[in-house]
Amino acid sequence: MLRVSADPIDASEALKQFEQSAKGAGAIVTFSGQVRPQANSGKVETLHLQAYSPMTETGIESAINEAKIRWSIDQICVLHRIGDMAAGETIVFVATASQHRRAAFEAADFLMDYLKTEAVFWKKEGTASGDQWIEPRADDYVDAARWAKKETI
Amino acid sequence: MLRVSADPIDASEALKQFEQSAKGAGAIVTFSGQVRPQANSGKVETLHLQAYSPMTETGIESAINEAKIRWSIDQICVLHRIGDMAAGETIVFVATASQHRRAAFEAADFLMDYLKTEAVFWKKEGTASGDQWIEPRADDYVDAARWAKKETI
Amino acid sequence: MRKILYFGRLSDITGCQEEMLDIPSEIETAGALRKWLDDRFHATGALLDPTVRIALDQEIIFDGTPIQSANEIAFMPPVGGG
Amino acid sequence: MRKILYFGRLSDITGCQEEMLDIPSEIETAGALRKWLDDRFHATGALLDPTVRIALDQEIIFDGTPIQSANEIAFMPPVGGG
Repeated sequence: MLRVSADPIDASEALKQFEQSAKGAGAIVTFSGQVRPQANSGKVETLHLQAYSPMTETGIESAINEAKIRWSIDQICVLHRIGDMAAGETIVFVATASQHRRAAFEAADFLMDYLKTEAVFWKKEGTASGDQWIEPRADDYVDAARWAKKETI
Repeated sequence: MLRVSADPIDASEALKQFEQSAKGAGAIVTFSGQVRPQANSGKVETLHLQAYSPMTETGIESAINEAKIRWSIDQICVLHRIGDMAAGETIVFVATASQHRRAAFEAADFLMDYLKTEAVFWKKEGTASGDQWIEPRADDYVDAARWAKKETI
Repeated sequence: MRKILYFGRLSDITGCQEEMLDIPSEIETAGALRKWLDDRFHATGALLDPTVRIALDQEIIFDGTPIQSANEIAFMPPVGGG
Repeated sequence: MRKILYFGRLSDITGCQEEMLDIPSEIETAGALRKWLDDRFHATGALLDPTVRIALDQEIIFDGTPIQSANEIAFMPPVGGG
């Protein structure tokens, strides 16, 4: 399941629904990311997330399919928010279900690295001292390189 | 936070509470494990989980502290069920919160390996053909060895 | 007329996130379009930065790719969500 | 009288999960207690298995450890939750 939307994400509710759809899987891993409250240039007032549909969705679908090829995964859910949001709000939720806990962990980890460095989004942080576009950090690229996958977009 | 109890675990509710206590962390990883519906000897009717309190709790607390030393972690929650439960019910819930997603992933992964191979629990699966005590699989010990930690119990 | 999109930090330079544009017929490749637009916006190289990728009709292409058949051309600085 | 606990699969052999026991004074170490109990339950080595660890008052010890001061002695086959 994939949803890219300006609607708020309720991670707890998303997990409840995912548990229903993943019944019998045995192991469920979730990741939720919140808008950080603090930027280098001060307190974050808003975060703006831009997508390029349907390229954004197509790319994430490819990553989901690749995760299903690489690991023995029963279910995957990716929710990603776009538009304007406030500090502390959930920007991304990923859930994976598998018979094997390592597969569930690795697939979730892989999907997050994809979302951070390859998914077609642009982020702008608004602080009291102005707006700033945020691009992936060197660390994010190092994390993503662990999977040594070909570029999918 | 640590709870070892015969009360059912609601992972969705646990995540909701954890999000409150981990406000501002940025990255939350959860693992939930359900009683598998199928054993080698047939359909699982019940799972019985035995603990040895307070040794069980003391050991898990040590693992939580070790995770906090190894990774930059804001909050950890471990819920583990004991007593009798049915297939599909949640047996364990682990949540980690950090500023950094890799730290949150690794700490949750580490805690699950601890719970699977070192935490003081014993498990008995009940199927139509009888009861069987379940001990960790070779895979579980291999997973746990990744952290190359000294025995904590 | 083609639809041109400027994502992320590029829209701060171009002053718009998208526009409909008549591209002169001598601008035949993605690379030539980069240069032409960079001049037009006085972007002093912002559109020439190799980390800025170009998509024709939602497909990433190289600078040598002909642009004649494209309806929608997007300029994409480094992406990243989450 | 000491409290003796048999966890996991061991309780299937001993028929109980715990019991209060008078341990003869000549049984001085954890290792000696293993042997004495294994005989007592006709456990044919189940209690001697090196994967079965012994805890004195909730602390894992070795076979050579004296048991005189312990109130509670637990026999623990391989552990694992989750």
